[in-house]
Amino acid sequence: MADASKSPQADDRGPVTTLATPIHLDYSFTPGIAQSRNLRGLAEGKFIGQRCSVCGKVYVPSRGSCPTDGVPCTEDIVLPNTGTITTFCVVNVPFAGQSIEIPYTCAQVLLDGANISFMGLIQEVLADEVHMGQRVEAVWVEPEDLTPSMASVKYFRPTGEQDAEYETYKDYL
Amino acid sequence: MSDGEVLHADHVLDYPYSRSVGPVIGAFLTGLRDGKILGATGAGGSVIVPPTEYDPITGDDVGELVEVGPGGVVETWSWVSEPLRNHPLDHPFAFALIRLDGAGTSMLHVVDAGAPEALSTGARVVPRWKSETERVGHVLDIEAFVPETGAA
Amino acid sequence: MSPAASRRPVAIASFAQSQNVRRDQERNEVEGLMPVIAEVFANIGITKNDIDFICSGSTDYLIGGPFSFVAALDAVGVWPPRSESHVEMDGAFALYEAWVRLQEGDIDAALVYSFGRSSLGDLNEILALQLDPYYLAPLWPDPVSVAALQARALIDSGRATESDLAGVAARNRKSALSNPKAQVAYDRSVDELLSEEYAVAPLRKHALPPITDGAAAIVLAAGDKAQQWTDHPAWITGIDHRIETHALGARDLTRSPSTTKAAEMAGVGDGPVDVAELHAPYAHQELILAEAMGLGDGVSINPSGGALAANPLMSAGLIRIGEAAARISSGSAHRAVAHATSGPCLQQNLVCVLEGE
Amino acid sequence: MSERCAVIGVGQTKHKAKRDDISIAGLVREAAKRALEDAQLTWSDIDAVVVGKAPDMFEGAMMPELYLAPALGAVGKPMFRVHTAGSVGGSTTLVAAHLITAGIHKRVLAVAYEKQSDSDAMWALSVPQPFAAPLLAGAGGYFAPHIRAYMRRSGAPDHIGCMVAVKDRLNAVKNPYAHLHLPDIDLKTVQDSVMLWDPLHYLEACPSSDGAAAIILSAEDGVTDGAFPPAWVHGMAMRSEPTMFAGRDQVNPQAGQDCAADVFAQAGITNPRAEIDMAEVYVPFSWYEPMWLENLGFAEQGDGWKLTESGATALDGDIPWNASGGVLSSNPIGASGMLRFLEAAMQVRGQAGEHQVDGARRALGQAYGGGSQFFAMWVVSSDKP
Repeated sequence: MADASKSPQADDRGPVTTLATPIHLDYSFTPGIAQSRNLRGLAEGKFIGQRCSVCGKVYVPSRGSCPTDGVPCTEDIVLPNTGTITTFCVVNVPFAGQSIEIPYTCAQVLLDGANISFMGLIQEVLADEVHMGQRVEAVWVEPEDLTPSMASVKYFRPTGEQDAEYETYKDYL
Repeated sequence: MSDGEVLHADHVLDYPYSRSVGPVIGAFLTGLRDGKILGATGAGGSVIVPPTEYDPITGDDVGELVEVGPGGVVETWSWVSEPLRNHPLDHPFAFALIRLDGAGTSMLHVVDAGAPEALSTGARVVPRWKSETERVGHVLDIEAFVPETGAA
Repeated sequence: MSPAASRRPVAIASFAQSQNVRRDQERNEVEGLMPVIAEVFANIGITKNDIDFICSGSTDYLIGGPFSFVAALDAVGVWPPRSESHVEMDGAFALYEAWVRLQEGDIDAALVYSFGRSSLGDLNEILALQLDPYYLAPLWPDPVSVAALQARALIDSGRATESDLAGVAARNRKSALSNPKAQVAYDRSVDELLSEEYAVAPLRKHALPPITDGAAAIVLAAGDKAQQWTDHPAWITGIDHRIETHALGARDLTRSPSTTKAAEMAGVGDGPVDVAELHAPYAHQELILAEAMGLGDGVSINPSGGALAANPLMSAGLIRIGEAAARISSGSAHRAVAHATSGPCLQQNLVCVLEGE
Repeated sequence: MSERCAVIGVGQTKHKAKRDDISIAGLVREAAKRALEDAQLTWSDIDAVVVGKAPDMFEGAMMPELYLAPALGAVGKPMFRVHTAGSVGGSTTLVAAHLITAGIHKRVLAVAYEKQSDSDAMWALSVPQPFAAPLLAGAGGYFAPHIRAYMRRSGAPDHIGCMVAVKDRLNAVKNPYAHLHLPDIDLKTVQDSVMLWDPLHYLEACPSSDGAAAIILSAEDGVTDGAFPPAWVHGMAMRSEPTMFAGRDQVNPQAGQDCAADVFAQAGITNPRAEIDMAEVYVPFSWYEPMWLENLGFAEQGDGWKLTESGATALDGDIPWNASGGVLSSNPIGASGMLRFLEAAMQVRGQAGEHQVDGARRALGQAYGGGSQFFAMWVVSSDKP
């Protein structure tokens, strides 16, 4: 065994303090049966929701089950392009993966006939004019650009309709 | 996008993790960069290689670092005839637990022995270092261990 | 005296598992779990409303995304809110947490489930990430190569031969012929198996587990509730788990002292064992485990075919408990041992003793 | 049937954006060894170890409790790993405590940690998956709309969130382990800081920290004569609800209300504001203080912000919240929940030093996670139950 006097002397690069361990893993991914139906709808420029056979609520998308009843949502429902902003925030922070120039508005949009809201980008309106209860509609990308992804929805924009009453969406906050 | 009802896609999980290593692992990696192998004195004076901040059995803090090896004995090994894409060597090799001279524990590394017939439990091996300029403070600063008779 | 003697009686009241398959192409985690959970309730005619506590086991690295257990909870429908927990471990450990929770007497029933599709990524790379991130993972040791280190050490010790490994594989796969959920089942001779090429020497292909997609669920019930829900409860008379050091080079890989300790704490030796379901993904590990628990020749080991017949990661341990319980419930065994493992070379081990009335 | 359970030792690291001086094992050992020292115990006095952390992708180490077993003196013992999203530090503590109350073990070490600087928290929390909606808003963007919903519902004025941010950061100055030390912060500094996710300013959001926490739990016959008296556990509860479902109230989640009702019932508390001396509550964004004041029953619906505004939750108020500086001042995600439980215990043990609440005898620790869907809570007291 070597003696302690042979302990390492830091060379001119200094002692090692970090270790790079890149990790790259490849997976195959499937969103599953129910969500695939929703995604295929997006590729055709329409919102497909799914109704729970127990509680009757409409999910868009269904992730495979009704989350409160634990059963598959088997009945597909085509939902309209229009909905209501339930709540929103203005994004002013840059972060990895961001594709839009800041600042911009993100809102929870409750499509007419759906029982769950989802997050959408709001455009064609000044950020400080976006408000809760505002009526909006989806603007889709050009037909040749449609894909099975929410990226097919370019953004939502105000319809100019009268605001929805707070009572009609307060249970979706 | 597939033709069937259910969609499939490739998914990649990729990140360039950068780990701070602390004093003990740092000293070991610095040692490798300098071409030497260090162990830590654990409970009862046994030398732990590679060294951790703690004794691998009792969890107690380790004592001073001492140099071990560079040669050692293969305690057990597995023969990889078809290396996978991330494996350290691109031709058939062995993963082996190697007890370095002076160490109380054995260390996992690879042995570049050519063929399984050239390796056996109890065989003596020595490190084949990367060149000094290629060494960065990484377990693969030792490119592989090789049978002692085959060492230059 | 068994340390388990003073425990509240808790039984496995129901068990369900998915078909074990090489690849479940269609369903996501929720869709794979829903029928299993529906079945585990239907077996005994209960609903989610009869459940007081829920615990699941899974790992994010199988799907390659964080929080996979969050979405999976949608398969249960936890509304109104429930007392619920999750372990990043095999479902057998989730069962342990639920068993502990049932000891206090304030609640009577728990749902335990686990899930994961091993087919989505490359297990050879994923499982390398279970190893020391500074010294081991950067070498990307695949799980087969790591297990082969242990196999050679066992063979070198003179306590097993390559033929013994083939014998384990032949018996498990033959038993699997009578397990309708099994993925790999066949009737082949030891000689035939020994003619296979090495996968990673000294392990041949037959000594390796298959890659399996699957899910499993168990309902635990305490005391009267177990009696009320099933005529054939499988009572947990002892359960314990222990871990060893992670440093492979500081262990005797041919022994499993953590299994021995867990078995002792669970009271394995307190009576005759009819059946043992051992979570031994690699053939040689069954030999190490049986020796560590002191299981004699009279014990029927892995009548289900074990992890060599189907190895859905994160569920394979829980399934051992379910399979052992099924033997008790069917009356084919009076006293059974189930085992689950985690980590490289049997680093962590859980032992559960089950008895009939 | 339940055994009594006490906290007999606590330890935490200095929390920092980047603990670049230490390995993962070194980080957890720093906290665990401090807890052992506090309890005047050694590794061999511990019967089992429970580890909690948030997603393994933060550090790129799968099921790292396997690697950490020897670092935490767990060889030959039961070792357990919990993961319940952001509430994990709290649920880890509860899983460990149940090993005591169920009579399984005498002394259990619970450890939680995150070493986020090995990767990037934003990335690890939202690894992009195929077919997923484009990443629109980032972490705060998930919560900011719910904050706006709270403001609409309660009529709270805009400055309440900024008040919480100032209060918690000034408390943190008194806590040597806190990540952020901002002694000069005031309302104006917060209001002038960048509006990240309107209505949320930069200084109203939590930092990203490296850190670890450790708690030693003991049965009555394992209580040691440490420097501080034990903190006795009087109640513990967990509740979960689905992430998204029709009609879900994300401002005042049912799971949080149910969890609080359960834990207070166990502790015999009917009026938490009057009967609890202080609370450590998971507030990663300032507005979650008034929201949780209502959710936990410290204020009537719509009145939480009035408590904050009145100064009741300040260190010298009648119900101090987050005397340690809270998640707004230190956020090693996997450990953040345990820190709430740990700080509550420190207060009733009288060991909180400069941020000690005078005469604290009964305290609440709360953690939540996911999309406000997982809750874990405990009530600890200097009195034996």
